[in-house]
Amino acid sequence: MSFFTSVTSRLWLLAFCLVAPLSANASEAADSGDTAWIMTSTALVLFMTLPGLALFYGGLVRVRNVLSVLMQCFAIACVASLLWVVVGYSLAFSDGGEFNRWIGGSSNFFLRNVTRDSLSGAIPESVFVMFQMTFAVITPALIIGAFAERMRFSAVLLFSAGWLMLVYFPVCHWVWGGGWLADLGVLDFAGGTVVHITAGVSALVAALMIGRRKGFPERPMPPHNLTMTVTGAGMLWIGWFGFNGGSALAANGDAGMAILVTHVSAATGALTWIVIEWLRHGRASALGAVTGMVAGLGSITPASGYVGVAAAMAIGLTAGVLCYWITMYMKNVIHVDDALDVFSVHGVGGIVGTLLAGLFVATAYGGLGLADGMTIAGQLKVQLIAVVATIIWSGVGSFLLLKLVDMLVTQRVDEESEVQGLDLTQHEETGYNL
Amino acid sequence: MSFFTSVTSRLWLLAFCLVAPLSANASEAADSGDTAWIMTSTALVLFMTLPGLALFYGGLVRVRNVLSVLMQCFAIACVASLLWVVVGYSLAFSDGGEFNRWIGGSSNFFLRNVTRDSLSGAIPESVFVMFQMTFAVITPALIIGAFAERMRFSAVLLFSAGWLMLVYFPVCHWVWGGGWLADLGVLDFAGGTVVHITAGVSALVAALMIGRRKGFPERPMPPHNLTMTVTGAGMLWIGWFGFNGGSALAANGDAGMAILVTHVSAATGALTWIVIEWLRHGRASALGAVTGMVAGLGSITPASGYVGVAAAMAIGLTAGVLCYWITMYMKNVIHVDDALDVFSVHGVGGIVGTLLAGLFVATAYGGLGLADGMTIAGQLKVQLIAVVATIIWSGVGSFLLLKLVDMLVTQRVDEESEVQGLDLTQHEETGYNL
Amino acid sequence: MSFFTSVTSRLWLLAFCLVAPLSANASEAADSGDTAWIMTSTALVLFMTLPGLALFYGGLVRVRNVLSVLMQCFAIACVASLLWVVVGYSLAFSDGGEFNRWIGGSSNFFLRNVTRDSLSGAIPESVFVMFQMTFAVITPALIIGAFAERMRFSAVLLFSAGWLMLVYFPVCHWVWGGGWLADLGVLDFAGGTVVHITAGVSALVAALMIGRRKGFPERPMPPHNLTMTVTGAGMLWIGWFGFNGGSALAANGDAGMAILVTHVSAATGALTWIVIEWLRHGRASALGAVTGMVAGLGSITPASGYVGVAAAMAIGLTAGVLCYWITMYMKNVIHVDDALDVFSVHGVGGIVGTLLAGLFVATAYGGLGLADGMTIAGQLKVQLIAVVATIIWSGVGSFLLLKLVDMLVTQRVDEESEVQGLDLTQHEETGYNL
Amino acid sequence: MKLVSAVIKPFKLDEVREGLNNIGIHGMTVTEVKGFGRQRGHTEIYRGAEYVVDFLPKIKIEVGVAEDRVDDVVDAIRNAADSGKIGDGKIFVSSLEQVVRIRTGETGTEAL
Amino acid sequence: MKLVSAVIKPFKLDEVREGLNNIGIHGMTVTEVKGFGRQRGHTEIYRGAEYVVDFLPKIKIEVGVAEDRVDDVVDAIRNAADSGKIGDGKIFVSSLEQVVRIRTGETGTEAL
Amino acid sequence: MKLVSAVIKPFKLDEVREGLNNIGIHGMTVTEVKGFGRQRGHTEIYRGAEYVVDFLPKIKIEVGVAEDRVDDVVDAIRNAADSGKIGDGKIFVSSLEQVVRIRTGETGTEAL
Ligand SMILES: Nc1ncnc2c1ncn2[C@@H]1O[C@H](COP(=O)(O)OP(=O)(O)O)[C@@H](O)[C@H]1O
Ligand SMILES: Nc1ncnc2c1ncn2[C@@H]1O[C@H](COP(=O)(O)OP(=O)(O)O)[C@@H](O)[C@H]1O
Ligand SMILES: Nc1ncnc2c1ncn2[C@@H]1O[C@H](COP(=O)(O)OP(=O)(O)O)[C@@H](O)[C@H]1O
Repeated sequence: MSFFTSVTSRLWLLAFCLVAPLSANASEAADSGDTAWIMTSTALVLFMTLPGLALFYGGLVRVRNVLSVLMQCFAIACVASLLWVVVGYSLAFSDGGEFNRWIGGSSNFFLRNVTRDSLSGAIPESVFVMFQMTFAVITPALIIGAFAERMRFSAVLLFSAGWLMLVYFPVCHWVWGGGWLADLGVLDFAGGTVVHITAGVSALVAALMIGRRKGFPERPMPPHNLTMTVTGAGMLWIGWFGFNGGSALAANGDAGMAILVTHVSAATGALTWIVIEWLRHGRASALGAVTGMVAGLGSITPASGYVGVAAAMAIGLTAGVLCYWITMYMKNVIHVDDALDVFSVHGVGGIVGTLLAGLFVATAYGGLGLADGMTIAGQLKVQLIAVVATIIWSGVGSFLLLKLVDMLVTQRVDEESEVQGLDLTQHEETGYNL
Repeated sequence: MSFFTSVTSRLWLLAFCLVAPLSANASEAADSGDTAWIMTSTALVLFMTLPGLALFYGGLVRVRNVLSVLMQCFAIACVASLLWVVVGYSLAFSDGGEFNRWIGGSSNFFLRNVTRDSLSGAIPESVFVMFQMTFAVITPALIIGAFAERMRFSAVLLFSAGWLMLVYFPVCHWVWGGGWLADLGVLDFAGGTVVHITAGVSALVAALMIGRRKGFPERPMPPHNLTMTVTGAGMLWIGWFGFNGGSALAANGDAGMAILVTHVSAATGALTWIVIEWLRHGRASALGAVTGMVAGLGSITPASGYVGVAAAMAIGLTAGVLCYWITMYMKNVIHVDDALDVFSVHGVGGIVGTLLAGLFVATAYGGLGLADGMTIAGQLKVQLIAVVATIIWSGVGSFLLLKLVDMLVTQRVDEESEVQGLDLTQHEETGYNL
Repeated sequence: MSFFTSVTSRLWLLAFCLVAPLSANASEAADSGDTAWIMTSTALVLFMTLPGLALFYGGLVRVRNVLSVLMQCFAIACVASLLWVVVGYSLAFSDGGEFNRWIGGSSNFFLRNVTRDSLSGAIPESVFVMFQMTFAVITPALIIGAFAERMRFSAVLLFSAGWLMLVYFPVCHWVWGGGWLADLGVLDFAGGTVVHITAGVSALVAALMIGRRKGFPERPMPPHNLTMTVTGAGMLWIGWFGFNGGSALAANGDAGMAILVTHVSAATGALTWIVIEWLRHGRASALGAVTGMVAGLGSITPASGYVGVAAAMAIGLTAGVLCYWITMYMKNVIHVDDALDVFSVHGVGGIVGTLLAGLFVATAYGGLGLADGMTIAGQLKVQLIAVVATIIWSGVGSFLLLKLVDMLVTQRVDEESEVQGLDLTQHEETGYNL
Repeated sequence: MKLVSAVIKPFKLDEVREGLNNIGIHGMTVTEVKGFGRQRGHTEIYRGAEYVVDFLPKIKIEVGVAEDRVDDVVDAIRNAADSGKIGDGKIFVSSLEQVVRIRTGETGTEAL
Repeated sequence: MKLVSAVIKPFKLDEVREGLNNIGIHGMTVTEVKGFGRQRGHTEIYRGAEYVVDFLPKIKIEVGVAEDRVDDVVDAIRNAADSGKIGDGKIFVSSLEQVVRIRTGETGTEAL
Repeated sequence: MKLVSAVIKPFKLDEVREGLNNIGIHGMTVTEVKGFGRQRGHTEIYRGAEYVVDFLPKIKIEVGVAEDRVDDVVDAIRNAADSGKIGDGKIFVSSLEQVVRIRTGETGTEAL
């Protein structure tokens, strides 16, 4: 299948899904296999957040903050879910009329048009809503790594809700909902821009605005439970099969290839990090391995539906090297306290992957093929525009939002609470009583 | 699809599944998509018990009893599985002849009629057997929360096996196997009566009969590992997609809607509990959030196939408020030591959800619609009958059974064993050697 | 369906999958339901290793080695995945020309022929590649239990990579890739020989060659975190649904029956171990229960597609008894320090199951039926040949490989590192900072 | 001043603390320790093999007290910690030369 | 020789260690303990019920020192551990009759 | 009576306990501690950055003994705990004024 037909069918599918609620009638039935796979993918992607990401992040903080991390992931999941149902799905995926380039409309607020029979392509629309919801859940949850161990719970919730409205729903619409980046023909299969760049850049802004943790960088702040982090990492890896494989919105060869390249990039990213540590320190750490894995996964995300196996290796390798290097630079040179390295891993990974997708999609590199009449240079330009636009929008949006949140509730806990830990001071609980 | 046709098709499906083993022939093939989804759902629901519920409960007890909880969940899973294969499936889902209103027959003991080719609706009967088995596994496992930290292992096993025979198989037959409650037209999509009320009420009876833990309520007994509990909570949430979504027995819009409302109710239940704690204590705890989530999930269970998104919010909200209030009342006012609040969360959630299903099924409330000729009041009456019957049967059954078990093996450990912990005294093991 | 048609269709399927990349054309489409199920199974089987097996094993070692176990599982997953893509899939599943009895060819190195459209039976070939990859991941990961707590990380990686080349890819080709054991008509549905015997026997050889841990058997080395082990056990159980159920390569009654008998054997194995401990020690331990479960699961693996429910009980029971007895014998009588009992559980389980598959496949025992013209005795002989050949090949191969690895990098850490623990000395990390 | 150090069974901690509170002692420091002694350890099962764990979890309580309160304190601990069973533990008394309250710099019995 | 034992707030450990290093004390042994005293415990929420946890995490530092360094050590600890808030902890000084360095067999102040 | 307190390397615990058993000492209390001293800590890697962890896990053993057994006990510990490497630890001896067995009320060397 040429790239053109694929993109066309994707656009048709999108178009279809936008009008489906109105036009669908009971005589057309969902494909049970596709539906089974997207429901499974939905479970897998939610599993990435609960408990995957929660454990991945939770293990990395000090013991007195572990529950705060779990709780933030959990509460964000709840808030994002309701927000998605009430307004988000409509803003992201419905027709925005004259503003459609920028944002969807209000016609599907409260999922007004989603019935048992409405379809979205070959799957029930309810399933499409749920699948996309899990992306809206994990994206703000990724950001909390930046301000871990020092942000007030109320501020986290306010910021996350506002961020979804201001950053996520619009960017999601631009890329997947028929907005201006979709019009330009941007390639973002499963969320290089929508998920990883938005989260990574916002994390960097948040880290800078909220300031360093007390004691950083003089005192090491070793992870309190790396077994928890590695457990979460395993869940993220498996869950990513749903993230990227589910983004095919069907159980077919596209989904299969997406999973295959996803897996290859993850393995390559992890081995890259292992090798770098081995060369530099004479030892390879488990945390390094799983960090490289996430870098590999984040980077392949936008490209996963378009590229071949060799490209996946190249992407995983590039991601491993760059994310390692930028993590070093951030933490040890310029001392930015993006506590759990959200920007260096997700932000950088998302940028790398989105750009490389524009290259490796070419059949010359084993990809699916460029759109009719598109050149590699042309596609790369589109990708670059998407990257830059997403960076600016996320950065500025997060900056303004954090200013507002700080005015409303004071975003940072006081010093004594930071010392005592967020678990006790924000949630009146203790992680372990062993 | 009107409610009537839905119920009819459900009944047909049931009827079909009862006779299928006899009539199915190889020329009719299972739908691969539906089959894929129900096998996935089976894995998801088993995952809810192992390790989901085991971790959820295990984290809540004191460190010296953590393995006893894991072991009880695990051993119950084994016993229930074999019992299901040997007699349970037959008693619940085969034709009971003249006693069919009360209990199924023995024709399918040892799954005698389940072949590679026999179908149950659009899925292989073996898959239907497995899917339903996972419900028979989790239901007795839910109950152990009531008598955690003080019941002898042998007594737990005896009770669980007896309970399946005496309470679960009959009630399952009444509601889903073509028994008298099915005849009345009760709505219980995925187990409000069959799972949550039976478990919750039996838990309450067990808590009262076995008595309070030594030290309760004077001394606080804080959870030993809330990270474990939150991990389990995430698994329960994801697993519930299989629980409720799988109960559609197909990969279609019904399953999709079931998952959507399930998710919304969970999120609403969690946020409700968070808000209540915030208002009352000025802090929201992670344990509170996940408890609210379980309340939301338990309540939507019977309604999940029938109601719309707004109803799901209403159900989650009601569940959050009521379960919170009743947990308070049980623990702090009347000092019933239902150790892990099985009744207050599952029992109450099941009752609330079963009743509200009768209301919100109405198209007026965005539901699937009442059965032909049925009024809301009529449906509510049927739901009430089901609730009351289930409460009485479970309560009395559990009472008698516990009397018997106590005579046979003494159900409670002696005081010194309770102090030393069940891990050492019942299993000769220690949870952690850090 | 008679056994003959089943085997034939399996062989056709195999044959088809071997030529598919060449002959498939876009007009034939994958079955979406089968594809959904095998992608799900892929996720489930990877989940068995990451984090399932990692946690199962990780909990059993002492606290100072926990990360080394997690890291080994993780790094092996990465190495095996890339090796599979680069050469493994081709060596196992492509046509080896004149050497085809022994090994596949190089035509599919780098998955050269795997396109978005190539099919493998009813599923996309990319999905078949991924599903089979997860088996190549878990098998070497199983082995690490033998030399846990004392092998250098570099040696583990070298050994695992070499082992895949020397043992796994050939044996996989013999049995599933159209090699000489397939020609003989061996029955190995999901990996009794390919996975469990190869891993178990190699583990035994490795344990003997690397020698006992310092302090064994004089000092007990109790598991540092049994909650972790039980968590991993739950994941293994659920994941095994994909392992055995996915091996049907379709979402149908075969898959359903495979899951059903898998589950029954697991439950029986666990209960068997529980009963034995109860009789011998007056107590049943959680570790015993999950060990019996793994024994039951390992044993049913080769038989899972062929046998009935009663046979599954027999297999689970036999496995439970034998594995218990041989674990005792190894650890307490001849003091072989196969640290996590890989041989006693997987090796013995795999042997038992492969042999019993030859018996219980007979319709007389409720099985699928023997191949046309095959007698029970004949089939048992084939099974025995497969068992013996696999034992010899794995044993000799592992022996030679370990000699080589030891020459290259010294496989065992020095005594002081062993005392300090592998986490610090191999990975410069600590599991917990609580 | 004296330092009274007691090794007791873990589940007696609450009672001992209450006992000390009752005689007006409100400060103490508690450590989780393992004890070896006459009390036999327990057995554990590990994949069917049984082994003996002979260190037992205990709690050590340290109380700095003025000379004239030592007997009261020892009695209070004994009364609360005694279960009549082997392994109930021991009380050790040693001399304290100086005590300083960090916050105020107070010394001696003032600081307790 | 004397044994200086100090119970301090956990987050003060690094500062105390630096303070001791600054006056030339490089050896010490640290234990995690729980303290009861005037400092009030915190509340925790458990499914909506609130309860008070009245043991607080503290760190105990033990330093064996020569007689003539005791005052320096006590001062160094005080200065570093003092946050001016209740619960800053206490320093206990007692007598040490002998110290042996296991590796060399050195005794007395040599062994410190 | 004396209290012999030894800080040793964790993996020497079993040998020390056996050493003490051999000279007839069967009671002791053990605490997990962290030691700072001349022994250098280890490095750990954290996302590529290396940092030094300078507190090391150690075990503290406390044995109350009659005056005349002190030297035996010190020797037994030394012999068992000595690995000849830096960080093997130290033994501290101090005076015990009283010992009480909680269960029986026995005091003095009777109570040990
Ligand atoms: N000589 C000793 N020095 C230090 N602690 C001791 C000594 N003997 C016993 N203990 C501590 O006292 C605890 C109880 O001692 P044990 O001999 O078991 O019983 P009892 O206190 O009834 O005599 C032991 O577990 C140990 O912690
Ligand atoms: N009498 C005592 N004996 C031993 N330790 C004590 C005593 N009193 C207090 N402590 C320890 O000192 C810590 C601080 O004491 P506290 O009374 O809370 O505040 P402050 O040190 O400001 O007087 C306590 O948590 C406890 O560990
Ligand atoms: N002055 C001291 N006071 C208390 N404990 C000490 C002191 N010096 C050392 N220690 C303890 O003894 C341990 C070993 O000391 P170190 O100087 O590392 O080696 P060595 O014992 O060989 O001299 C330390 O880790 C610490 O726990």
